[in-house]
Amino acid sequence: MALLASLMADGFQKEPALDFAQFLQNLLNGLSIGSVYAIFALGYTLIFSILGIINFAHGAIFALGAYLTFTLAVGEFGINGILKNVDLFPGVEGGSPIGFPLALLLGSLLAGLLGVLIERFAFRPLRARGADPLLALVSSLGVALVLVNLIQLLVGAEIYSFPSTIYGSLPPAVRFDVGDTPIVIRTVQVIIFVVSLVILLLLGYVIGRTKIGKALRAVAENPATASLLGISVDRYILITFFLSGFLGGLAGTLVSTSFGISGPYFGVTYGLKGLAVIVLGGLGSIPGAVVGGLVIGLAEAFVPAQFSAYKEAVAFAILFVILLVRPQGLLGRAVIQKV
Amino acid sequence: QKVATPIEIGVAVAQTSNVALLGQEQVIGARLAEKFFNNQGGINGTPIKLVFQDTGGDEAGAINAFQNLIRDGVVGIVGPTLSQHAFAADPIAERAKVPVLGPSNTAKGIPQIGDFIARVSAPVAVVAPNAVKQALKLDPDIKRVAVLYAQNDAFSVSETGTFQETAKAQKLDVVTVQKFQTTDTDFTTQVTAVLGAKVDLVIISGLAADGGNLVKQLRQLGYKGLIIGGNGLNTSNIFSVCGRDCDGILIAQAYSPQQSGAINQVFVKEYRAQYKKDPPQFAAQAYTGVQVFVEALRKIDRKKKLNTWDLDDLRAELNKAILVGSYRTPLGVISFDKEGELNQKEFYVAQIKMKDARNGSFVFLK
Amino acid sequence: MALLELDNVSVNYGAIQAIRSLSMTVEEGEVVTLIGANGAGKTTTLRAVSRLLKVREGRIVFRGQDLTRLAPDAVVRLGIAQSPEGRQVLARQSVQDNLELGAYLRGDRREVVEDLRRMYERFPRLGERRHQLAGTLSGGEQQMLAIARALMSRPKLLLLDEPSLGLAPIIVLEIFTIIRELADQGVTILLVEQNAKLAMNHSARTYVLEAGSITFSGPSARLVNDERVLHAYLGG
Amino acid sequence: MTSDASGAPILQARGLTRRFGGLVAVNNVSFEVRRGEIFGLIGPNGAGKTTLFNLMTGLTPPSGGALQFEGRDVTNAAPHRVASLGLSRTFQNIRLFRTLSALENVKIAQHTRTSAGFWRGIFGADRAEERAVSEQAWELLDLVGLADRAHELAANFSYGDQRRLEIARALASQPKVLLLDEPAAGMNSAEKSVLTTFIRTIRDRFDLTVLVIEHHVPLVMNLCDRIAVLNFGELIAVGDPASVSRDPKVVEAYLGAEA
Amino acid sequence: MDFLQNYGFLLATLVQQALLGLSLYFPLLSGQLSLASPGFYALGGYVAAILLVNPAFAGLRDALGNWTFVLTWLVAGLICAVLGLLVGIPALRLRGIYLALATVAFVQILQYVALNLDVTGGAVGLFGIPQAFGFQDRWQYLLLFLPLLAVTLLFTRQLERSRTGRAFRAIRDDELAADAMGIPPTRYKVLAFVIGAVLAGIVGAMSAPFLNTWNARQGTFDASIAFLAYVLIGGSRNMWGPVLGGTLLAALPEVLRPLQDWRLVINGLVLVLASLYLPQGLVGLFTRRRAPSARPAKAEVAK
Ligand SMILES: Nc1ncnc2c1ncn2[C@@H]1O[C@H](COP(=O)(O)OP(=O)(O)OP(=O)(O)O)[C@@H](O)[C@H]1O
Ligand SMILES: Nc1ncnc2c1ncn2[C@@H]1O[C@H](COP(=O)(O)OP(=O)(O)OP(=O)(O)O)[C@@H](O)[C@H]1O
Ligand SMILES: [Mg+2]
Ligand SMILES: [Mg+2]
Repeated sequence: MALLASLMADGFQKEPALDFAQFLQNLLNGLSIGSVYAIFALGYTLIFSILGIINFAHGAIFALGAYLTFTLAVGEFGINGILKNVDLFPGVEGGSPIGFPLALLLGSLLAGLLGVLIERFAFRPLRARGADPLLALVSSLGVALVLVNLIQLLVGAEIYSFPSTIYGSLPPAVRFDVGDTPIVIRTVQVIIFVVSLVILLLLGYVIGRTKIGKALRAVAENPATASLLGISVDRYILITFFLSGFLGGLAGTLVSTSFGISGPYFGVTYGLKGLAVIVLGGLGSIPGAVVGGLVIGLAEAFVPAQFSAYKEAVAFAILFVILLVRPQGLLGRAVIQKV
Repeated sequence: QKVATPIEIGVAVAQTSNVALLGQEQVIGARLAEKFFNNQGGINGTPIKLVFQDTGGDEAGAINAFQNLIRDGVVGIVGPTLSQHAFAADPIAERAKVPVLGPSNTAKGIPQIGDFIARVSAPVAVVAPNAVKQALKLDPDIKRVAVLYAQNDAFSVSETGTFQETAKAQKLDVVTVQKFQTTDTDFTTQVTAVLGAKVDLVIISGLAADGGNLVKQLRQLGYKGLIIGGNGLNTSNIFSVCGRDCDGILIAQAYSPQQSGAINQVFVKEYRAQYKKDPPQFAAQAYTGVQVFVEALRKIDRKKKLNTWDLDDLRAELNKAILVGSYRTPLGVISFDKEGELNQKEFYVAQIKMKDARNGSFVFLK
Repeated sequence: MALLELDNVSVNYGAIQAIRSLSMTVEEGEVVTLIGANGAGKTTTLRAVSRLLKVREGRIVFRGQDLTRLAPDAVVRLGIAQSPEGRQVLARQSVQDNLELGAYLRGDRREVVEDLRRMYERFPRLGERRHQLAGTLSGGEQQMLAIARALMSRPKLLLLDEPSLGLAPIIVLEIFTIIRELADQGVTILLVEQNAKLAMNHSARTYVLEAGSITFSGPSARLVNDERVLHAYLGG
Repeated sequence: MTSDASGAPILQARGLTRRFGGLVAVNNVSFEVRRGEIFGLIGPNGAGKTTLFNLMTGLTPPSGGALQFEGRDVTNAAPHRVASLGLSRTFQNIRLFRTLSALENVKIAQHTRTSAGFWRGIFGADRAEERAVSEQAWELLDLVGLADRAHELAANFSYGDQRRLEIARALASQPKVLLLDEPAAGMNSAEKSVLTTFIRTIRDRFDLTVLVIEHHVPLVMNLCDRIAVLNFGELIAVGDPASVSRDPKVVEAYLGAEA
Repeated sequence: MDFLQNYGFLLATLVQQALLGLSLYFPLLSGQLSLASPGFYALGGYVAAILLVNPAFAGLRDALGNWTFVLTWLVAGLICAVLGLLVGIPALRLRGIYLALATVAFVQILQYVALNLDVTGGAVGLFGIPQAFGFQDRWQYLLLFLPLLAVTLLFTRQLERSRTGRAFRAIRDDELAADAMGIPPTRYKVLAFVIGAVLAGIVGAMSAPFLNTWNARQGTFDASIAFLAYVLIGGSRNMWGPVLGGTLLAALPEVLRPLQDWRLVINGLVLVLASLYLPQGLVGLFTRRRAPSARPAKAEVAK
């Protein structure tokens, strides 16, 4: 990275300090945007890697995690949903008796549990029947529709935001100077970046280095054969859904501490971008999800201002081009077929 | 077909989909109007009844909602929420000769869809310039301006056009124009560009969630100058998005809770009593839509009792009556021109003042 | 009591009955051969024991425990391994990963490593290719892998579905050597084999399956000389 | 038994080579197959037999060397092109159209021998051709003894029956050269001897040249006119069954104790 | 007549959605999970809308009268065919979800282009689109959509019966084996893709006047997924599947209107239940397994 940066700086000899600062700022922006995409995509890719299907409900779980944590941490609802007059913690001053970290943990666990329920009721019956895997896609779409509209029914379409106090006394932004130019990045972004890296490393370790990972890969490739080796397919799938839900909930909450929960469709809007991310990175590849997220984030950050109208298209243009050059995605493994 | 009692007025707005944030405020506004006018005795003794149909988020949903209302025999329709939906659904009402009042359709060309189409939402071009002038009043040294807008939102796109023209007319230098999507959450790229351009005024056209996030990120990353928010930010929903960082945003308003008319004060009081915040513009405009129907119907009823009318005749008559009248509404005194375009006298510029991280108010500026 | 007992087992594919009221037993430590023409239901029988197929009627009892309600992985846990028809190697995993997954249920890490070494000794080809993806192996190499993988679990009962399929003659002999050795160690083996003569020479008893039912059964030494069996399966 | 064209090479391989990373699966292999003969290909597991078939049918591009079919260069031709020229094969790991019926499997393979284009099909101007396709499909199923199960899905057939269906499918494209990759795998001795007769019959009836990969030595010796032996990707012997089975290199590499 | 007045739009929408479901069905016939249909639908709509409202074409419109509408269908179909070829040839090297996502990317790119061009009216879109053949009521669009559906179904039936249809099925089942059997996969996959593109484009061209307006929100990712649901819930192995699926799923939210706030929740539940309990899709409920065609008599004699 540093080398690349210095190369770029050399390229702009006239005003090296300024342009290097600009570059650095864009780089940081890209990483921060990308880590949000990545953290969303992780849970997506987990389920894809084992079942080979896209869980469209992931966006809803992502949002629901945020709502759950919010409920536990703040305990207050808006003006339009069924729950508008319900006081969750009657008599407790300042909303909730539990602090943000505990709420985050509980909220994420609940989201994980929701993942398990979804597996049990919307996916397993299809698997048991050996149905067209695409049907699972429709089923998860149905689940997403149910969840999103239930949220809207319960708490309305309003925007909720975590109070800025949840991260204690951390300043809103980190800043330092390069030459005379200040470089700034929001603290929340740094937190998200770090968390997604930690999760990546953990997952990478579990899946790449342990027996669990090996078993998961076996289940992913061929459930019948895996079961013939004594691997409990259902249990592993359940664990995967729990993990995916947990990560989704956690990610949703973290992201919403940065951007607020902008309504029940909050998570769904990430859905498509998240899909692009995991396909770009290589389906089923955990590091791929992170690399894909960062690549798209960086690409968006480096779109010149006069083309900002096409910023959104950039992600998909990259996706399209990369797929044509490297059909298995950046870190995906080509499907080998021997005849 | 005879006119049924109570008199049914249709409301077709987006109660679901990601437009619901706006739609649900319109439902609230319309409901408050229904209650208020029925307490006043409705149409000279005959109560009104609002019939709600969800347009959802797409054009087909809007057409379906309109068709359902027309079939159910409403005398007129308040709706839909978005201009794009209006372009799809209004022609249906026009052909069925059912009067429509657009509560929030601000794009160019809406009243021109037909004789039966009018709106209570002022077109963008007349609202926006006030804010720029106000900003210059607050800080005459402003020279360099950054303009940002949500390119996928029809309203924001036309609003930003007005903003940019006004800025140029005021001899300001628009140094950067940045686009985003209403679904975006991360604006660090745009903010960096703005900071790099060293501007002393930022003008944002977007909706509450994206606009609020943009403001928050501008402030957190160190922008210190004035911010003008377009009409999409004109809602207390924004408070929970940018929190304390909302403080100081200038907003051009087509509606202000501080409008002094008696009916507005009643409306604001009612709304506050129920929802513990000031009513947003979307609620006020929906309220106004219902009010205009009610008052026009009252006029007709005085000449000839409503329940003696044939429905089709009444709809035609109602359309005529709407266009000739003048109304004291929460938006102030309004009337319509021949095409159905709104004549609104009062526009406002407010500045956001935050009490704490979640509550604030729009303070009316002279 | 028999180690494995199939008691009036019927298995269906949809409406088609593939095996009907099939009864057979395998005693502890015994090698039993199952032969029959293509489509007779041999594979179906083995898949039913491993619970990859639903048993429609009857019971399959292993060491006194009814298997018919268990999940496939639970069956493996009881000590039944299968080298399936069509090899079913995990194509996207390396040879070594396939073998290690064969020992998935074993906790004795050190022994597993030792067994791995032994497998590579038996099948030098696999040793050379330990890091190659299993899907790119040649047909015969995959067959060796499938058998070795089944052995890695150190089963009490080993189900082999046509182990010699696609193997060169030398390797076929190696396989039967292994079968004999395992039998000597007390492992019970149920063997489905088209190479009937060879299989019967290595087994105590033989069942002959025809259109889903057992038509002959008895000591292999006797059946191998039986006119009717000779004619139908041993190519005269 | 062999026709008058016997002796003329129909297929010529010159220095065919295929590498997979560091592994040379097929190494500089040259041989000729004569029109009308039954040509056996044997060798230990992993010797490169299947890979050689893949090179000949265009499924794997060669790393080097050249291949000629009826004097035409087909070294880098796509599989469908090779097929339409008249080379047809079965697969070691059976590749039937599993979710389609046996009948459809056989009909599909007549693609290269029929001509109805898109529009002719849409306007129903392909009736006569369709009738012929269907008739031939039934005949071929008869030939392999699966006609009474024509409407069953291919996936539902047992292993041995799937092999038969694959042969019928390969025949349906009316090939000049038929490549069979372990056709007898999964068949018992009785079935194997039926198969031997069957291969001879179709060779005569359809004027075929046949290449067979097979591990069952008696079958190969009995069936083939000539045999090539591969070991570690290299061709170590070519010749008639008797001479090959006496070749010490072959005995050492392949036949082992059984010989 | 009243019925048509009241429910005409809905009915026409159902047929329209059935057609869009079919447009996805074609690539699926050759095993390609393409979600590009909404893109071609949007493109077709824009082509028609531009031809019908842009002042540059005023002279053409005057000269052609009602034939302008026919022209819009042809032009839309043609442009979609060309674009389908251009996108299809490189994209169809991809498989499964990768292909699906590449086509989604294509749809998204089209959408952002539409959002930024002047001829497409930017975010507001194009409006005031004249009514086809002077139609007054929405139900009259049934007069366009129904015949198109009939023709498409007839076309599909013939296609599936033919040699081309067989080649599609072979590729769907096993591309490599099909290739080895002499079927050039790329050519047939592109053909299937283009047929879908053309159909979607024509439906788009008919829909622009039908919806009165056209904007960049037509043909989004949501639409891609909706169309896919039509096919899968309806039944992906039978041309009646997308028709039934499209019709019923498009009708569902409207039928559920009386449930008010709960309607979309229930709608979602129905989707889940349908995928769980209709293994063959909706068509599975209606079609008994047809007795397979018996062996032709002649062959029997020959034996
Ligand atoms: N998935 C399936 N669906 C329907 N029928 C099936 C299925 N699998 C097998 N069959 C049928 O069940 C019967 C028994 O098949 P099975 O595979 O057990 O035979 P087999 O004895 O193993 O034959 P082979 O020697 O050819 O492997 C056959 O008639 C076969 O067609
Ligand atoms: N795609 C590939 N990648 C790496 N190695 C490969 C690949 N395909 C084949 N090989 C290797 O090339 C060698 C030759 O394989 P091939 O399938 O041709 O053998 P074969 O002679 O047909 O053996 P068998 O009799 O066991 O079928 C094998 O050792 C195999 O592992
Ligand atoms: Mg078998
Ligand atoms: Mg081979």
